[in-house]
Order: sequence, then structure tokens, then C-alpha cells
Amino acid sequence: MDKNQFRNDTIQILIAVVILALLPLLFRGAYQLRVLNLFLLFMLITIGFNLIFGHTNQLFLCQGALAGSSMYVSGLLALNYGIEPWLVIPLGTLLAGGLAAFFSFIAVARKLEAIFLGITTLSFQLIFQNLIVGLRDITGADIGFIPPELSLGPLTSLLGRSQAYYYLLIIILVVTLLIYRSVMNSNIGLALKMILDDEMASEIVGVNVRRVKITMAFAGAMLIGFTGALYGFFNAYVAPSLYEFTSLDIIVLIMLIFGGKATILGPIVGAGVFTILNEILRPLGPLTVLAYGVVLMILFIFFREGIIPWIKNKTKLPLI
Amino acid sequence: MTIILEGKSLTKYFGGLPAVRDVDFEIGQGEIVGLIGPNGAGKTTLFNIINGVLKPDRGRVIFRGKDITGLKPHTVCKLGMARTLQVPRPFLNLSLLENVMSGAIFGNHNTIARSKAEEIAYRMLEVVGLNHKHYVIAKNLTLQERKKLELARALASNPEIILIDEYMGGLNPAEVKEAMELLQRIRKEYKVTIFWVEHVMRAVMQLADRVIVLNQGLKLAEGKPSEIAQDSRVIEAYLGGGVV
Amino acid sequence: MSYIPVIIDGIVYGLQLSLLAVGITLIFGLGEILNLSHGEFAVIAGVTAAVLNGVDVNPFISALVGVLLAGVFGLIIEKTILISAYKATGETRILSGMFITLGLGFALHGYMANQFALVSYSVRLPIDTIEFLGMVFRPTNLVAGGISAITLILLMLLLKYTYFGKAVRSVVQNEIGAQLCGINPSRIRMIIFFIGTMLAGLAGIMQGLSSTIEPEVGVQLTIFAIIVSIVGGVRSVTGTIVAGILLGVVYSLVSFLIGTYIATIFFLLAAALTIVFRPEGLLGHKV
Amino acid sequence: MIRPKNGRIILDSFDISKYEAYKRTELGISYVPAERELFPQMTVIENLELGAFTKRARKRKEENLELVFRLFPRLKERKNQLAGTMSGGEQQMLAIARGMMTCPTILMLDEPSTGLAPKLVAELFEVIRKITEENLTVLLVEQHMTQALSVADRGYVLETGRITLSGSGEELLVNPLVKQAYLGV
Repeated sequence: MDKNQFRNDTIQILIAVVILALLPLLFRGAYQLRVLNLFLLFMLITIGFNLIFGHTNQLFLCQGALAGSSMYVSGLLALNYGIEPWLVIPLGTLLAGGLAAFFSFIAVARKLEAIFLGITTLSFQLIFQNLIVGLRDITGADIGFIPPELSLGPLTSLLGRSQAYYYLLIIILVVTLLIYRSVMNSNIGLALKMILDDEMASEIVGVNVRRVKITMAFAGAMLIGFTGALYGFFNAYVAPSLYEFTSLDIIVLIMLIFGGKATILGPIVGAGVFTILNEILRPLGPLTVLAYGVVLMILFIFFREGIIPWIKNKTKLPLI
Repeated sequence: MTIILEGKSLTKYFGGLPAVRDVDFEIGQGEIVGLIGPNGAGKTTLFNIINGVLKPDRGRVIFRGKDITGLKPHTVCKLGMARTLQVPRPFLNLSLLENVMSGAIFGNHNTIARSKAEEIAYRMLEVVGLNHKHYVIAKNLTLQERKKLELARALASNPEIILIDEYMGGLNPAEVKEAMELLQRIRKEYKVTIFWVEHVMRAVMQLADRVIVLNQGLKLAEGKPSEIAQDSRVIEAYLGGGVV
Repeated sequence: MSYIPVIIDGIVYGLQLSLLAVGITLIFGLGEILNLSHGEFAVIAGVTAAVLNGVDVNPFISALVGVLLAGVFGLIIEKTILISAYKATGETRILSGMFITLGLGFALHGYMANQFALVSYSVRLPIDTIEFLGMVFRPTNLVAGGISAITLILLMLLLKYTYFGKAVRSVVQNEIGAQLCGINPSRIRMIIFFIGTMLAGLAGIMQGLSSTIEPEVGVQLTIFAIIVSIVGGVRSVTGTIVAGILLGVVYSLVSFLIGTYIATIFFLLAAALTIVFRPEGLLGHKV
Repeated sequence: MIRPKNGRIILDSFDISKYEAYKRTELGISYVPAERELFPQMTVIENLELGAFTKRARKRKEENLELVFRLFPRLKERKNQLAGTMSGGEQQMLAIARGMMTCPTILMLDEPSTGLAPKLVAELFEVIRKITEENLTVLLVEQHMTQALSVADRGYVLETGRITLSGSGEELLVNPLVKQAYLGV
């Protein structure tokens, strides 16, 4: 909107990206690089979820199914028909976007409250999980399958596989954030702020609220689907456990709530904190679930607004 | 006088009970028409039907010769019909400037540039008398200021007609006078037709060209304010039967 | 006629689901808290009763201890961690309640799965099987069905005829109206949370009686109970019970004829389609 | 429902402005809002029984039931009908009757005539007059000025939050300023 805002946004995004880009120089071990990649993957999925839940209050509880259906479609097509993965990933991405747009359409057409959209999408998540296990001849059920290698061109030989993936994800992140920022500073950004504030008033003032919501669900889910596919190819082994409610949806939800809904930096910080926490908690085995449960309760009892809005309020810094 | 807005036998039921029944009306270009009636008469429901918040069970709404029945509020707004609400709903977490710009950007029939929208917003905030508070966040406003802000937001969309749902409630006599001057000015300077629900009778009776009276969802009477004030049916609806 | 035992199994299973789901229905109807930890209360009671039963405590006393433990724990939860949700209004309350209980569900699940890992628990009666007209019935199953049915009937009588029951229905239908009658809604909510979690506990014990209960099934129980509650109409107790029996029977039949995963998918679709096409539920009225 | 920002409400010289709504009912203030707030999917008799929920009211349930059935014979005829299926006028009667079941010392009626046809309004005020004969204090907020004032001992005219006129019902009835306040002429 105004020049200052634009510069402020650019600086903050630049700082974040530079820090992220330097991390592989500090953490070079194979395990550390894997964790760094997971960090970026979850961050991108959280940004996608933020577009849907954070900006338009549509409670989707099927991030895992969106990411997973994208991966299963593209991975299986690539594996079974020998198609170049880069050619089928867009198909998976579009599928995820289409599914989300469909749910969003139903929600606005039937005027579903958040809780009912949540349950509908949760049903879809669980149907997806059951289908993957049920269609074992195609999906390999719990055993899963090994997708073909995704070629990253000269990057791989230059940096090694993990680093190549990492910088590919950094590029995707930069593109995402730049688009995100310009959208937020455009009329659509204003419409999003208005909708978050008061849907009925937005409609009366002339905003096509339905269209904005469906579009955001489509865009957010495309990002989730695209990242979800990269997650599977990066993991080099695809099993339902990657995309389960407990292993993906809940973590993404916690990352977003902790970081702060409807902020640009929130998903980045949230993904960072909980990727580290996840690694610390890993040795606990089944108790990890307990720990996540407790964290979720604490977040919603004491910390509903999220860390970025909280810092913003305390320090008056113009965080985005 | 050309007719700008027309309602034909508008009817709406809530759970089997009629809220608005067979209401016909015509509003001419440039008029100020008051819509009055006791609580529960169906005034707000009628407004909701006109601008598309509710779909009528029967009847049509014609706006500038076009049938707009069943169109969504955002489309109706772009066609040139703005609206303010009984309980004002500005965007509480946005600045006053952004609030009014939202009207200019999204409510306008034509696409307008941001800089132009900002210019309009400044002007409208001045018109309603909030020009010293551009960067204040709307949740810090008093109820009266919120009403003004909502009016500015509605005006910013460059409407042909504006539906105002109670503007004067809670004002002291001096403020009522000021508000009346504001409405006059809006009509004169911006050529906006005004369809206006109001409980402060003094204001309606002085300002409106015509008054429509609703009671129990039915149109009870229609005419010049002086005629309405003498109409025994109206008096009975307001004050109860057996009036002196 | 091999279908009859399957159908009877289905009815018993459905009654157990109803027992779980009426708690969800009542708690949501009164305070707009969708209890996403509900199934874990069934696990707590079921496992407690089975463990006590395993060390030769009388089955009846084991069950009683299990049910009371679930109820008391529910009461504590209602009076502590849910307070922040009750303070909020509208959509914020619904979302907070949903996520706080989701967190609680995970916490309980993590704890139970860790503490009582990979073991099936069951509550046993001293009789084995009964043969009737050439068909084999398990009496435990019939006892579980009977107890569930009697409990549900008692609950409906309580709601229909006692002052307390009428007060519950009044708060569900119109909280302001209830206050005008001198009814304290938060007190009613507290008692119903206690009763609801006890009913969940009873459902867990019945499952331990008719088959087995594992700490792992908590999440599934919660989800199935929510689906039953939604298909029944979220605020209608009668609808919930009807939906429970219906879905239980269909689930058993589909599992038997095709497979469990298709039956589960059917269950989930039933919820999604109800929300989209008939949000007021099967019977379409409140309480 | 809404607690006052300043000032106190005194009942039998107790300050009750800080109590929650259900406590006020327990203390003997019965509020009958314009929205009526009935239980639509319960029968008339169930609605009335719930009015007698508090311990104090439960003791006198039978005699109060008799009283409201005497005042509102139509409710007695329809005691097994669901409240939500009744007409507006009947619902208003039920709301008032339920208010009386709480055994109040003061009965507050907020715009009881809202949405009622003129014939019903007349009937309503007839009942209100009868209620006052039962030795019950009634506080009435009403748009239908003439009828309200004709049953009232005292009246107050509120304009934008301030009391602008007050006096006995008969005095106000003939005061031209009252009409002006309403109609603006």
C-alpha cells in the first residue's frame, strides 16, 4: 500500500530468508540436514494452512490428506508409468487445490460453521487414511512404496542430495513469500483483513466473500499439495504414516497457532520452534503424543493469540 | 420524478410467521423517504430483503429498472445501493481510513486506484466529521462515531441510493440537528437518494419528503409527514388504541 | 441365518456407541464444547475395570470404580482446563473447547498407550456361550447390550420427567430463558459433564465386556461417537440413540460382508453427508 | 443480563445489581423480555413448571399454577401443546405466566405488546391489570403509551437514557409533551 510498509515487509522477509539460507553452513551432518529439510517442508505446509485457516477462518483438518493425495497420485503415476516426476507433481498439486476448493464451496454454499467444516474435513482425512490402507494393491498399504528419484539437475552434484533439496525449498519459500507479501499489500489483502474482521459487513461493502474464501482454500491447498509431494519424494519412501492426522495435521495446527494466525512470520517461527521440539521429544516414544497434547492444551488455554502478535503487542515492532 | 427503487409485494416469513407481508413501495430519485413503525414491524427485514441479505419468499425488488431480487449483497452494492446497519459494524481492527477505503475499493461500480480510493476516503471522513482520526483503529470509537464511520464507508462506494438503518438514536437535540444537516448535504451535494429507518420521529417528520409506515409486517400508511402524523391508524399503531 | 448374530452384535455395538455419543450430545448442547477426548474416558474406565478384574476384584465393583473414576476425572477437567473456553463466547468458545479437548485427548492417549501398551483388556463373566436354535450367542455380549439399553432408557426418563432433566433441556433450548427461570446453567453443565463422562466410562466397560478394550481405540471411539452424535443431530438425545443403533448395525453388516475399512469409510461419509445435507440430524429437533 | 455501569438496583433494600440473571430470579425479580425466551420444544405445562424451578417457587407451584390458569384460561386449554407452535399472543401470555410461576415480588415486563395485533394488545393489558390486582408489583416498559398509562399507577418517560417526564398514569395520559416525545410533532 504505502512505500514504508513495502520496505518494512521486504526487510523482514529478507532477514528471515538469509538466516534460513545460512543454516546448512552451521549444521552439516546428514541428520541435521534432514531435520532442516523437514523444517522447511512443514513451514511451507503451515503457510498453506495459514492461507486457509489463518486468513479466512476456514477450519480444514485434512492437511495430511491434501498433502498425501497429491503425493500418492504423483508418486504412483511416476512409479507405475515411468513418467518424469516433475510432470506429475502439478497434477497432484491441482488435485489438492481442487479438493480444498470443493470443500470450501460446500462450506460457503451450505453456510457451515467452523466446527462442522472441521468435522467434514476431518472425515475426509480419515477416509483418506482408510483408503490408503484399504487399496493395498495400489498403495502398498502400511508398507508403502519407494517413489522414483526427483531429479534436481546440477544442484545435486554440486551440493549433495539433502542440501540440493534444502535450497530448492528455500527458492520455493522465497517465491511464496514474495507473492504472499504482494497479495497482502493489494486489494485482496485488504479484503482478507476485512473478512477476518466481519464477513457480513464485507459482503455489504461489496466484497464477494464466497469467491475470496474458495480462492484462498484453492491457493493454500495447492501449496500444501505441492509441498506434500516434495515431502514424499524427499523422504524417498512413502507410507501412510507420513500423512496421518497425528503426524501432520496436528503438528501444522500447533505450528500455526503458536506462531500466530494471519501473520507472515508466524508459520516460520512456529515451524522452527516445533521442528526442534519434535526432535527433542522424539526419544520419548509414545509419550511424544502426550507432550503434544499438553502443548496443544497450554497453547489454547494461555496463548491463543500466538507469539508474533504477542511480541508485536509488547514491543510495538511492526512485525508482519 | 424517475423511480429509482421499487418493491413489489415483498413477503418474508420466519418460521411460519410473516415478518414482511405484501409490501409495495416506490422511491423516486433524490427523495428522502422515512420508514417508520413500532418495534418488530419488519423495517430491518425489509432493508435486508432490498439489499440481498435475505431472499424474499415472494415479490420483486427493482433497482434502476433492473430486477435485483435474489442478488447477493456485494453485487447489489456494486450496482449503486449502499447500506448502514442498525447496530453499526465497521471493521473494528482496521483504521478509519482503511474502513472507508474498503467502501471505495470494493463497493464502487468501477475499479478505482488505491490513491484515488484514499482521496475519496479522506473526503468522506471529512463529510461525516471524523477528519481528525484517520489512523485511529475503529474499535476505539464510540457508538456514535461508529455510525458516522459506517455512513462514510457507505458514501465512499459512490451510491445512487443509501439505506440508512437508524442514525439518530441516542443523540442529543443539537446532535440531531447536525445529523439532519448532514443528511441534507449528502442528498444535495452527492445526489444520493435516501431510504431511512428512524425512531427519532422529530427528525423524520422534519426531514423526510415522504414517510412509509410499517406495522406487523404490513404497510399501514404512506404519505407526507404532516399527513402521517394525523393518521389515526398510525397513531393507534404507535400509542395504542383509544387515543385522545 | 448367519446374519442374526451379526445384527445382534451390531445392535450391542450401536448401543455402546450411543452411550458414548449421548455424552457428546449433551455436553455440546449445553456448553458448545465438542469433547474430542470423550473416547479416552471410555478407555480410562474400561482399562481400570479390566485391571481390577484381573486381580480378582468382583466384576461389578471393578466396573463401578472404573465408571466413577472417569466421572470424577471429567468433573476435574470441567472445573479446571475448560474454564478458559467457557469464558469465551461464540466461535472462539467452540474452537477453544474443541482444541483444548483435542489436546487433552492426545495427552490421555499418549499416557494410556505408554502405560498400558499393546495389551487387550477385557472384563469377564463366569459364563461362556449359549446355544439357541442352533445359533451361538455370547452372554457377555447380551449382558453388555442389556446394561447399555437400560442405562439409556433411564437417561431418557431422567431427561423427560425429573426437574433436573427438564432444566437440562431448557438450557439446551434457550439458555437465557433458563436463567429467567432461576436455573444456573454452569451448575447444570458441570453435572452433565460428570454424567456424560461416566456414561463414556460405562461404554468402555461394556466394550471390555463384549469384546476387548485397548488403549489404542480411544481416538477411534471419540471419532465414532462424534459421528453418531452428528448423524443424530448434535443436540438431540433421542436422535443420537437412534443413530447409534442404526450405524452400529450397518457397521457390523458392512464389516461382515465387505470389510472393516469400507465400513469405517461408510461411517465417516455418513457424518460428512449429514452435515452437508441434513445438518439438523436424523430426527431434526432439539433434545 | 446487562449489569449497570453506574448506579445500583435496590430490591427490598438489597443491592442486587451485581448478581447474575438466575440469581435475580431466585431473589424474586422476574423479567419477561420482549423476545419471550420460551422453550419452543417443550409443552406449555413444562414451560410453566420450569418457571417454578427455584426452591422457593417449587413450594408454591400448585397454587401459582392455579392462579395463572385462572388468569390465562387459554393456556390451560393448550397445556400439552409445544410452546413453539403457538401464536405470538399466546406465547406472550405464556412468557408472562412463566414469569409469575417464579413467585416474584416484582414482575418486569419489557414491551409485552411487541408484534401483537391491536385486539390482542387490548386483551394483554386487561390481564396485566388483573395481575396488579393480585398484589404483585409490575414494572412495565411499553411503547403503547395510552394503554400502558391507563393500567399504571406511575409512569416515567425515558428519552435517550434520561428520565424526562414522570408522574401518575392519569397525569401523563393528558400531558401533551408525552405525545410529542413519541411522535415528534
